[in-house]
Amino acid sequence: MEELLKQIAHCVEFGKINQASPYPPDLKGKDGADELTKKALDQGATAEEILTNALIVGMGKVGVKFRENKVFVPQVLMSAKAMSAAMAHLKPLFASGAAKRKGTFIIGTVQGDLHDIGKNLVSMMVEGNGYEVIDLGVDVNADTFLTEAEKYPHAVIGLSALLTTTMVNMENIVNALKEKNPETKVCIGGAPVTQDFCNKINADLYSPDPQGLVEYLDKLAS
Amino acid sequence: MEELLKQIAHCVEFGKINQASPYPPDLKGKDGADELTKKALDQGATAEEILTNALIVGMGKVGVKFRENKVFVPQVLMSAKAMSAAMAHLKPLFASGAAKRKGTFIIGTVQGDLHDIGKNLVSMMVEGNGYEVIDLGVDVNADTFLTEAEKYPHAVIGLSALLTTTMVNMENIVNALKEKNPETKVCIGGAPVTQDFCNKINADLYSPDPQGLVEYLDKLAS
Amino acid sequence: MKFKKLAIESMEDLCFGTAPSPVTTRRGLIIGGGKVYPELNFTLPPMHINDDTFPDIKNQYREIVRAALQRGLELYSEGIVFEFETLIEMTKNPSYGVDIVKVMNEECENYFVKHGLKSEIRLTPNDLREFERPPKQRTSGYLDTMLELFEEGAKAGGDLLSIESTGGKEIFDDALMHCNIREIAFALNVLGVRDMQMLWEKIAGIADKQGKIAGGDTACGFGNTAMVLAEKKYIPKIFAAVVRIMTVSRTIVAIEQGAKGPDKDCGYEGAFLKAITGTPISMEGKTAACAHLSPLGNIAGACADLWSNESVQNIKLLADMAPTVYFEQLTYDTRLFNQAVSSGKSDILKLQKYMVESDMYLDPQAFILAPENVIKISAEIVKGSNHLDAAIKGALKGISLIEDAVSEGRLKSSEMEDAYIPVLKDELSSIPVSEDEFIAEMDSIIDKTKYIKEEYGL
Amino acid sequence: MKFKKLAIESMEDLCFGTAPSPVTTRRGLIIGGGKVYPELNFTLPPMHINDDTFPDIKNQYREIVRAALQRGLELYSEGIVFEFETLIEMTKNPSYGVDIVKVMNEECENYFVKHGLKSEIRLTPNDLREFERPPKQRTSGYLDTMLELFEEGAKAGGDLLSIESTGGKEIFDDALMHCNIREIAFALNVLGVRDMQMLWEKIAGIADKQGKIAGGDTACGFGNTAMVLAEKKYIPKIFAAVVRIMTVSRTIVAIEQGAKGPDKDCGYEGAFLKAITGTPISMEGKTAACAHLSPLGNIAGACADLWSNESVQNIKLLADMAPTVYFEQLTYDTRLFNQAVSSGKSDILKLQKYMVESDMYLDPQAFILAPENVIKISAEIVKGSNHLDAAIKGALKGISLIEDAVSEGRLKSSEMEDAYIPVLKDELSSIPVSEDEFIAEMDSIIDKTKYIKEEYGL
Ligand code: B12
Ligand code: B12
Repeated sequence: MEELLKQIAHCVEFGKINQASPYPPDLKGKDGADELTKKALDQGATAEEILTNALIVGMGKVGVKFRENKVFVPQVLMSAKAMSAAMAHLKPLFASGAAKRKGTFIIGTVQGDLHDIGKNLVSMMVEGNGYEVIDLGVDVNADTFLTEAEKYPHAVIGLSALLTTTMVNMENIVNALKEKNPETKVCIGGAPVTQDFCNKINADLYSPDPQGLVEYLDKLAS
Repeated sequence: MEELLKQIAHCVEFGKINQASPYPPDLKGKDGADELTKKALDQGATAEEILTNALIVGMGKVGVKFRENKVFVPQVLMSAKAMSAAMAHLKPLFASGAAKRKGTFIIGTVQGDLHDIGKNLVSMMVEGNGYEVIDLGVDVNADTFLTEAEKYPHAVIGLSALLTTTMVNMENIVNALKEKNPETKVCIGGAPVTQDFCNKINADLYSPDPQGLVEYLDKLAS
Repeated sequence: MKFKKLAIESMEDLCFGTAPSPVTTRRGLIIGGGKVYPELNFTLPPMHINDDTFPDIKNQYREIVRAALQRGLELYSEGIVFEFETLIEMTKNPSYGVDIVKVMNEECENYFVKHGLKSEIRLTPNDLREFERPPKQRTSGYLDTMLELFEEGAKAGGDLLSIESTGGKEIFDDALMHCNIREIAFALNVLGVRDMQMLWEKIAGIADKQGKIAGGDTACGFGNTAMVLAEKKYIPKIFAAVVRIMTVSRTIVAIEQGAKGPDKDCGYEGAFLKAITGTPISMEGKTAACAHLSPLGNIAGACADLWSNESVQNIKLLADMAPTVYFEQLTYDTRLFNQAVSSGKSDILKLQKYMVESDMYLDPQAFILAPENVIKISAEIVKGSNHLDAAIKGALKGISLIEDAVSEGRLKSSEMEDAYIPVLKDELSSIPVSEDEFIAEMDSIIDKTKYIKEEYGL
Repeated sequence: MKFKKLAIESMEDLCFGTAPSPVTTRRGLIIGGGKVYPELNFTLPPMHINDDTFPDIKNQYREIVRAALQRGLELYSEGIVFEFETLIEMTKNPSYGVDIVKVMNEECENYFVKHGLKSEIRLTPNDLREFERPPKQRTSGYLDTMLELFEEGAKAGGDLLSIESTGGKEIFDDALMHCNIREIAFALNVLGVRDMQMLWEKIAGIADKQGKIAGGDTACGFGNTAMVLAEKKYIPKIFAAVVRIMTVSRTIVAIEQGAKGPDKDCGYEGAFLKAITGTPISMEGKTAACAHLSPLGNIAGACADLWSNESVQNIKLLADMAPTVYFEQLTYDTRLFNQAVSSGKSDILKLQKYMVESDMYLDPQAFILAPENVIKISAEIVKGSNHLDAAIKGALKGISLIEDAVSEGRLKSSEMEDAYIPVLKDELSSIPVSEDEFIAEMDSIIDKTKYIKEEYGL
């Protein structure tokens, strides 16, 4: 089993989605994350085991390479796809409650703002680290965040903004969320955002990059 | 009398301090602000009259020329000196209560800050507009402002700061002054200061230049 | 492609300050007529935009413009362009945008009448259509709102009309993150081109009707997004360089539809447009570092007619408000340009050489902007049978120039980067030259929920 | 005056990048050895400095330096100087200052070891003595505190030691507002000189003991105060130009006492110091507009060896933190300088010519900085029998050059400005050449409560 999990991790790390994927060349024609995950489940691995000991491991490795500028985003996206292929098999188990994710993360770009490249990267990284991610898209107002936060009372919320005129909307959203549930943790990011601003609007975390966010989520989860 | 006051105003406008002053050449050897003011008093003019209808008029004219970049600061300083020479005769009358100034203005550069060129210009302009100015110098802490404010309960306070690390001291000072006497008006200025910052620390006025301050003081006084 | 040959055929004629078809503005600035002028751009500090804050906002725009004009006077400025790029609320409520143009124009007029200082306003409404996903490029009500702002803003004093149109972005963004050059070609050179054909006909029409100048477009959201991601090392620089080249046959559509220039800053395809069409252009380099870092600081100026800072917030620096500070920096940059201009052609080429050679071998994105390469690549672009073909021809030429320079050790690169050269070549070469064929192919691949074919007349 | 003749005698040899006596730093930067390097300066955003905030402050300094080094790496930087000019609290509590030097040095060392990127720290404690009025230049306890920071900061990694000393400022400020050139001569060329003789002997001693480099001083508080006031139209520009010249024989004392350069930025007397002494210098121009506007944007670079931004707060701009943005701008400026350097002497002179001629005829403060004028004025300065005489000779030469240029219509001026020419000439000519005589004269004039003679050894 250990060997199998290692193989899955390898597939995720190198973006080998399934048998049909041409990359990486040395795995051509072989099973990918898709097939191997099914096999692991069949052989009795639990969803948590696969998630923690294979998928997150693989994503972690590619994440490190990305941080060290040894791969570009497209490679990370391939890894994310391979992970998704695997997750497709695990999701029913998580949904039924038979297995548990590390936590839930709700993210969106705030009202008036359409920039989503950064937000999408954050989603991907958080998902790759074993969290369920609910991406509300762009131009998201306080109400939508509130509704989603009610659905997932333990979820951490992430707000992204790239405009100086929309970052100020973060304040309302944080207030609304905290008023409803003072325990809700709200993380903020995007190019114009600063630690100062985070303090000012009483958000719980500012991070200039996804890594800082993941560390924070892991701390909360543990 | 009107003629005499006009002459005094002229002396102030052109910086003719006294008989001995060489400038302006066309008044060489003639009486200056000093002598003429004495004469006016002797002829029965009141201190208020001289202040309002001669000194402030003269300073006003040079002030306008300065604002329009038609004279440099040294000329304004000469005018201020001429005014001071005249004031020397009026001061005893104001001090005894026999006559009244437009108001009192207390100014200082805040704690930790030694920049005083801007502050000095402000003092001079305010004084030239008929106010008593108490200049506390540089590196002035909240206690000193408090003590002086107690001595002159109706005085308006001015704070100057040129450093981003000392402008933050304005907040304490404003708080201390307002706590003691919520009616105290506090004006702030200096290169790094902004309207935003003024709003944030609850000061009453920000002005980028002495003119704005004088307008404000005049409004308060009227 | 309307343009079949180059307006500037030799690199010696592709210079800053002079364009074959200069543009004369209402107050008499001649852009591309010999001198380089600063184009100052600015935006609000973090704040809300609503009726309560609007008086303050108007005042901020007035003060920014006034302070720059005042400083311009002190520095003996010979001309200034102010770009007013609207923020969303100012387009959604065109009356906001129009009011701001008015106060800006009042200041410009005041300094013109009193002091003879010439300045002009470039009005750039933002493209609201991307607020709907999938966007309705032709049927959206937003389109009318944008056009209203163009029309009323022009009347209010916006003399140069521009936009950063976003047709195809709904496909482009994802494609960029995946480095999928095929989908990028579809987004830029099929969808983007078609969208611009529709949009710029209207903008040029408004300009004509109002007696104003249709400036130009820029693929900022495409080319500069690629550059910003490459600077973050998210995608290869070589890839970003290729995307830049592919923006040319998209942005050129504005000119095909009647735009006269100056082409807008915020992208770097301007250099190619100038070579191909002869219109003057606005460029931004080191003095736009306030808005984004780049590998193009000096070389970007090689053939600029306006020199811009892209955008800076209205916040206080130690010396003064940031827009005034950046205006001063731009002014000194343009003084240097114009000093060389007044010394004659060989001096223009000298200064240009320093600017070009100091950057060109350090990054492929800079390399393709060297006048000699701009000319070579442009010459391929104009051979294209259609906009798509033009983009591919240009891109392949760019790649081959980069490849040669890398292999000869002239151009800095890395293994990670170089790996993309053969991949890009293969991918690009396999794109059908026939637009119809390509459209059919992509139709079967691209997720239909992401875009609406009909909105591009497909 | 120790220097009796010029180290650089012809204007062709007064160029950027090269100084007759280059300075080699610990990590191998050769300043004045052919290339121009950026000198990045920065300060804190509005905030308190105390034990509570200090961890954050230290972190800000670390991040500023790290981000610049990282960007330097990406831009293939060949060398960087960081100036750490302390804020008051960091000098009053030298341990703050020393801790900051340490974190900065850690980052420099890290990038040097890992990537070979050479950088160095210029440590500039602020002159605390002005906190007491009248200041006790020699007997103040503050002096020991400053020297402690020099010594411990040098040990911690501050390799270039500098200061903006303020001897004589207690007289100067008022004199400047009154345009009293007589008192200014006393403040700068008697008091300032004497103070620097005392102070720089100590600083050079510390540098020697610690194996560090005594950099140099600058009369920022004098010359730049005059320039800032002239920009505000508070005093005549011609007056500010004359003050600038008079700072030369003051600031040169650092070198007489053993400083080796690079002379500090924040003043523009460096150009003259380079001509006279041959030491490399740091200058600042358009890319220091963040710190102050100026009429010297391009010309300031004519003979720079380091190119500085004077100071910018650590606040966020759209692209990145302001110090990173300004680092990028400086880097592109220096790339341009160095591109000309690598093309040879005639190209250096070409680029210099554009820089010089684009500014020199628009403002007398720029005019005196043109290399030909720097040489002419410096040649007069070295004829001075003492520092006072040198200042007057230089100033008179400067005025006569300005007068000629104005009367020939080459240099922009105004009646209001020109009126000061004869006044200044008369006043300066009437100052006694004998220092003793002048001291005696001023002794009877200057308000004794304002300064303490003994603190200047008088
Ligand atoms: C790409 C881009 C666009 C694209 C957006 C495409 C898209 N789908 O996102 C397009 C062209 C559509 C666009 C449009 C506009 N843009 Co734009 N755009 C940019 C650009 C060039 C790059 C942004 C980017 O993607 N960066 C790369 C990503 C990966 O970085 P990032 O977003 O910062 O995200 C990282 C971190 O911040 C963090 N992060 C992000 N979110 C979160 C959230 C959390 C919780 C955490 C922890 C971390 C985190 O992690 C990410 C990964 O490292 C910037 C320039 C710049 N210097 O940034 C301008 C910029 C942001 N845009 C600007 C402007 C003005 C606009 C427009 C208003 C232009 C106009 N007038 O039309 C419109 C507005 C549209 C709208 N309503 O939002 C200005 C903003 C100025 C201002 N006042 O604030 C900028 C700065 C350009 C400039 N220099 O002037 N833009
Ligand atoms: C002159 C000067 C000095 C002189 C001061 C002489 C003096 N007696 O004032 C000297 C050399 C001593 C000096 C020292 C220092 N300085 Co200093 N200095 C300047 C400089 C060049 C000009 C300031 C000035 O006089 N301006 C002219 C006057 C007329 O303008 P103003 O002060 O703004 O005043 C006008 C308005 O603001 C307004 N106003 C002013 N006060 C008030 C008050 C009220 C109530 C109102 C309504 C209006 C108002 O009206 C005035 C007239 O129009 C500036 C550069 C700049 N760009 O401003 C740096 C500057 C302010 N100094 C700076 C620094 C860092 C310092 C030092 C810390 C340097 C050092 N490390 O040693 C020390 C600190 C000393 C101290 N503790 O204060 C930095 C500040 C950076 C920061 N972090 O904030 C600056 C910005 C220089 C720079 N670009 O880096 N400095």
